[in-house]
Amino acid sequence: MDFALSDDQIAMQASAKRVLERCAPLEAVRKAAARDRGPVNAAAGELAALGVREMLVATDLGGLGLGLLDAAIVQEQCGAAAAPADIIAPSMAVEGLMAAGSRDQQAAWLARVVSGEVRLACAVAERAGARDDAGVRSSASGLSGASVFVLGAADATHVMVADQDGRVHIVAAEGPGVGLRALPAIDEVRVFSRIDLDNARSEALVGENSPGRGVDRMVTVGRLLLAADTLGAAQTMLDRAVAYAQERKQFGRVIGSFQAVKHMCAEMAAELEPCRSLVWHAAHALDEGADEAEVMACLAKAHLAEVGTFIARTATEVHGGMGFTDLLGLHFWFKRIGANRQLLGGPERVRHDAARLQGWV
Amino acid sequence: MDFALSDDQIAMQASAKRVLERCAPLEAVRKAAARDRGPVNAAAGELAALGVREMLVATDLGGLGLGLLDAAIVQEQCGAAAAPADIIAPSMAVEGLMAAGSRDQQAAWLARVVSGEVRLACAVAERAGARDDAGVRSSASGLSGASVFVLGAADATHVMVADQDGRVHIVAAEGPGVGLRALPAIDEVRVFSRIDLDNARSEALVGENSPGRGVDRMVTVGRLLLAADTLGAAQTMLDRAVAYAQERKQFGRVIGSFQAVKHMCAEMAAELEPCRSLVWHAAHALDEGADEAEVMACLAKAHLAEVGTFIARTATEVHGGMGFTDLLGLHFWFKRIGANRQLLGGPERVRHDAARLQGWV
Amino acid sequence: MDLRLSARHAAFRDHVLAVLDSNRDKAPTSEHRGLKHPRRLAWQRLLIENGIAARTVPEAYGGFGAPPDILEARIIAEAFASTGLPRPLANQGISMLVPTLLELGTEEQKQTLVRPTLHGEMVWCQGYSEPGSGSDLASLATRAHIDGDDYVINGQKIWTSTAREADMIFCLVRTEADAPKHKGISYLLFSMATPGIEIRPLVDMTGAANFNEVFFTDVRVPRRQIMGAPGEGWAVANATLKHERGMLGDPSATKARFMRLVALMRRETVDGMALMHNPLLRDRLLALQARVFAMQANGLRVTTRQLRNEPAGMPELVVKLQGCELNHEIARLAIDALGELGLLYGDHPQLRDAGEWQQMYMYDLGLIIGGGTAQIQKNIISERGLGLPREPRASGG
Amino acid sequence: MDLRLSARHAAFRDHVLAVLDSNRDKAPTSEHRGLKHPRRLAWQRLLIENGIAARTVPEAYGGFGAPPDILEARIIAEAFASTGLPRPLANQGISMLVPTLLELGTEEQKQTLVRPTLHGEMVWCQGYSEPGSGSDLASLATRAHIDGDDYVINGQKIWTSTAREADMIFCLVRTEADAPKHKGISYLLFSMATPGIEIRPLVDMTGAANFNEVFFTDVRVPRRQIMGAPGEGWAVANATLKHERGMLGDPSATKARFMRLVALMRRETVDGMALMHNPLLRDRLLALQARVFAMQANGLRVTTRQLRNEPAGMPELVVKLQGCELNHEIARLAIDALGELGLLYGDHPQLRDAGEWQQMYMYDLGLIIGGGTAQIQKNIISERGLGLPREPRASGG
Repeated sequence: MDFALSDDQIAMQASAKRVLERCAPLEAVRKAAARDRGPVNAAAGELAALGVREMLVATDLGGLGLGLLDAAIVQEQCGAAAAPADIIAPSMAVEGLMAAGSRDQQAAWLARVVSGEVRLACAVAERAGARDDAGVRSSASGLSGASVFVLGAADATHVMVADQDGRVHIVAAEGPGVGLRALPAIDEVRVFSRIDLDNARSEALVGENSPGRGVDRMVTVGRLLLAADTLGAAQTMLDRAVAYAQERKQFGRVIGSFQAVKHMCAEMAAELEPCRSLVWHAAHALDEGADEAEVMACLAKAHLAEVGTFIARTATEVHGGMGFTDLLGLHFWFKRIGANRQLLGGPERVRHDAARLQGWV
Repeated sequence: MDFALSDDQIAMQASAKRVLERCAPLEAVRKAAARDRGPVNAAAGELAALGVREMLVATDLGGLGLGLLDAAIVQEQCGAAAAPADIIAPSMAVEGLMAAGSRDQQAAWLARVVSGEVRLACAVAERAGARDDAGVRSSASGLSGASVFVLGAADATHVMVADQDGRVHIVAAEGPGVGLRALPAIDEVRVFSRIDLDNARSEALVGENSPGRGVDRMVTVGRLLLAADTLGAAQTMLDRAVAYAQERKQFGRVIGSFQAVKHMCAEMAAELEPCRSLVWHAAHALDEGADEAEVMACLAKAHLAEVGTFIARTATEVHGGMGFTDLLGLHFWFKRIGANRQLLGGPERVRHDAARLQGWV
Repeated sequence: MDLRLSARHAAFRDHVLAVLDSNRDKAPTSEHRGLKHPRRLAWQRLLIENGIAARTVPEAYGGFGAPPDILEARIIAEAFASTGLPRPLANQGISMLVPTLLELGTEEQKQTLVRPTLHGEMVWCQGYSEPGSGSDLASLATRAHIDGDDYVINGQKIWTSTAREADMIFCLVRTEADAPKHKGISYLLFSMATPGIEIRPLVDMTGAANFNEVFFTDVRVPRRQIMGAPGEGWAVANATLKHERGMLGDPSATKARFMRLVALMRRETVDGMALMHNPLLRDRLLALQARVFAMQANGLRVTTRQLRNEPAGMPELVVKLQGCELNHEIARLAIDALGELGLLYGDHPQLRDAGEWQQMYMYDLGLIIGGGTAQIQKNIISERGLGLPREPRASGG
Repeated sequence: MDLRLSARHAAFRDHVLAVLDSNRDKAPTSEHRGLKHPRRLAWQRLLIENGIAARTVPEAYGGFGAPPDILEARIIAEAFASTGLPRPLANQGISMLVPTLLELGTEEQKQTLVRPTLHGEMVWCQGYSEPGSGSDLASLATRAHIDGDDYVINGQKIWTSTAREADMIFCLVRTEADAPKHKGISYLLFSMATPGIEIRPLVDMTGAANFNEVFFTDVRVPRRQIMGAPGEGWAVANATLKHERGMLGDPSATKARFMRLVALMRRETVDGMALMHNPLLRDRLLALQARVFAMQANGLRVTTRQLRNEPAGMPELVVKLQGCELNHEIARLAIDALGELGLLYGDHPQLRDAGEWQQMYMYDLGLIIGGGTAQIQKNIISERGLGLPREPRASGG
């Protein structure tokens, strides 16, 4: 029995942290928010050098054969840095291909993913609730419709799109009948997009699993990694609040000596610490195919959304007015946590899915 | 524009407070909890002397023609004292008769209510959700079924029972086919009962309003007065917490000088103070027949349940271990607030009713 | 208890509504940008002339000259809420400085400053907070020494809204370095065009610069441009802050915001179902509605006590804490109801309500936390409202 | 990460389960009342003999004598959770005093006290808290002066559970009146039959007397019945309190409680609909399930760190605060789910789950607030876990 990261995982965690500190310090985050692609490309390159592209791909397909716990560790560091980079969409895509693709499709696409020739975005948001009649229909003439809040589309060559029946298709990002546009978003560091399809040609994944299995796996993996991202972001906000409280003086004392401030910090730590174990456990359970794995991933997403919201506000509050300004950049983490809360389903929706998985609906 | 109690209402409030301090001090509350009927009868007698029996009855029927705001003021004092007495069921009964009775029925029953000859209990809990197939059916041979958590049955001569269609009937408490038994309850100071009916003879209220109007009025009035009761009980708990914090020393200081304790007290006060205005406003709106009156009564009930729960816990917490013991008797208020929360519908149920009234369901 | 208006007040309400209705076409809109757009100034003038703005300021100083009447003020506020027309100017100069000037200013100050301020021709900003003094305002460090007939000011202010648009500033400076913290502060009034003033916009989390930093380097201000006596500025500042409290936590604004949320939840759908039919979101909505009702009723209670010249006590003490939090909670539910669409910010066809929910969610947080406000409010409630002891060692705030 | 057991530990688990299964008929039930019912003592003896209780206490002192192994301890706890059989005795004597005795007691004390305590023949109560010293334990006022070979004790203790059933007490007394608060305290062990001890049951909000007050009037205790040196009792007490922390917040007990709540909500109906189909209650249930999973995983992390002899750090510091609160929240949802039926208390056909939810809802509150525990826990987390400064002027706890 050993509930801890392996030495390899600790090394991976440290590498990711070091790399992101180097290529995504606060100034780089600011630049990315101002739509400078420089830091974005730098961070993507550095992460690729760590092996994130091949991480989840099975060894017999040219990958590293690592698991979602490894991915979660890296993603947590992205959140901690509020980095203009993440591995959410690529991880969803690989897992989606493994769940829904035929053997041939897996071999063909994953080889190109590993080489970097193909970069996959994911258009599955409607699986967690469709707004404004969004949704994609598949017909003999191709895919039509729209999907909003596509993840990972900024530099994607292809998009994995779920249709209304849950079948997953791959379309070329710049193919005919495909319109992919970035959305103006409150979290300016990452890119969210909308895809409009008009009889777009696509390749449907035709593996043996029932349709729906692929998109559900993608959503589950996405939720897990969003939870990991929030975990990292919330930890940074807590750490910064504690550091600020130890330094800022009011009424002749550091504010961290006031009981009200101390207890705010203690409440944040008490809420956040078990979340780390929860995310790890959910990731490990998915890797092992454990019974409660999907339930745990949903609950990790929902719980981190709640704890993250609490910490985003409380850590800002500890910073007083400074937390509200752009000067300290604290708002990048605040907004990231807020965005993670809503992506792939708000907490109520995700809890509902967890209830459904247990037959409680 | 004058949002304040009238001089008469202030006098009534003071009288109720004085009377209850005299006849329902903590020792009397303890005795009542031990099923001593002495303090119960004393409190009932004192309240009757204040005119609570005739308070809500129209002047042309021999009453005082006062309103629910007056009733709420008195009920708030009952809650403040955790008194073994209340005017919830009698007030529901009078309002139910006015809403659902024919003129003749109103005249006949209310005269006997005013004289004290008739004391009415209310069996309407199933209107806010029935457990264990409780419910009463009306047929040619009489009323049959059961109703749980009957209010005001301890010394009642008759019970107003709502059947499953919402029609209100009056049965004699000791008539044939009527079984009325007190329930063992966590709030031992007041009496809650179960009524079992087996072809019991009854008089149906046959006023002009549609069936359902009477029971709905009864539930609304009951909810308002439960909110008023919680208001009073929560205010007492807050007052006692503040007094304790000013007196109890730890680490060489009164605990009320610790910021954590000060802020707990401030949060209680900040939550509770607007509740007083809410209860007054809801009562006044019901008296005036204002558009939003029923909605407001529901929301007062639900909101006081939430604020009351928060204060019951927080005030106990300020008292430390002492709050947990029987020594200070604080638990009588704690349990009263807890009971009020559930009676005639928990907060979620009551908010759902408020949504329905606004066409939002 | 009687929530109806007297005949006199009902007549006043009708008057206000009639004036507003008949001048609807003169109201400025979002097209008329700039604090001093002629149309805005004309609207303010029209409101003053009809006794709907600056109502209780004496005519001699540019106001309407009516006796104070809390209920009239309330009727005016509700008339704007119900018609949706633009409210009278209510900047810091009008709401905070003018009442203080009328109370403590010299006759010359009143003669020269009040009228243009009321009419929107003279815009003020407030120089109170400093980077080192948030909750602990009295620890301010901007200094002014006397040189001939002038004060010479050096230091820095922060959280100065409208600094870039302002003509004038009312400003706290330390004039007596050796005096105890609350003594030795003076209250100066001077032009923002004075040499030596530098303004740096302070971008906040909303992406806009709602505030500024203001730097003073050897800024010379004539000694007579002081309000109150030298060294007595703390008392003057407290007089203005008393007027600030009234500006936050208006329950009719909260009610209006709540109704916009109701509209949003009836309109917006997920998977074709209106959000109002999502039981979880609806339950949260109703829980907030209870709070909205409670704060409205609490407001009626505060007004009644003011009408009766009674101390407002606890009902007033809780308004800011509870009102700001409630506003924020309403925005928070809207953000959750919008879901992913709540992440949009900026020009997009799917952006709802012009992004106001996102804006309010962040801006209100600034109001709650600015200078530790929620913490300070809890201290005030526990000390003034409940009589608990002051924090040992704490001073000021 | 590997959540499987090693072959050795899997074998141990099988052994434990086999012992329990084959002795199922010997387990005491609720019919066997009284702490010293022969059946209870026999069960405890059986568990010790098979290495399932007192496992790491040396054989010389009445234990099983195995080397310490965190995982074995965990396997044992889970075996009892899964079989539902009565756990080994875990009173304050066994869980807190025995480890302290083994660490700090004299050989004579170990020889005479450990074995009967482990076997349930000698029951202890704890004399720490006093009416005047709740969170501030070190301010205790019960005094003992030396008279010949004896200490003579006068004073009062409170929150003493099992005082009425106890044979012995471990008790903090002030033996040096003039020493600083944390000095001058001594740790005495003596019989509850000593003349001059009076016990008053302390009824609490649950209606039962789960605790007692204990009064000492000229209670004479031989001077050798001390643990540690005179005046060094504070350090001894801290050693025992360290062992107490492990007793609260067991995640497998929380999980079991949660599963009972799930069963309740699937079974119970309102208007014929199962509570599990009420979206509002179900959402609250799922939110709690996330916390249950989180605390379980956190527990695995704590155990792993213990196995590796690493400092447990923050994961351990948060267990008591979060665990107690979570238990209480589970009971609170159950109470809301029960609705009016949750008001029943005592013998009635409609009472659910023998009233355990009502009981737990109140009792857990006592655990959370007893002696300001939640506040103290937050102080500990902020100071030891986050390195924030101690409260100025505060001392002790």
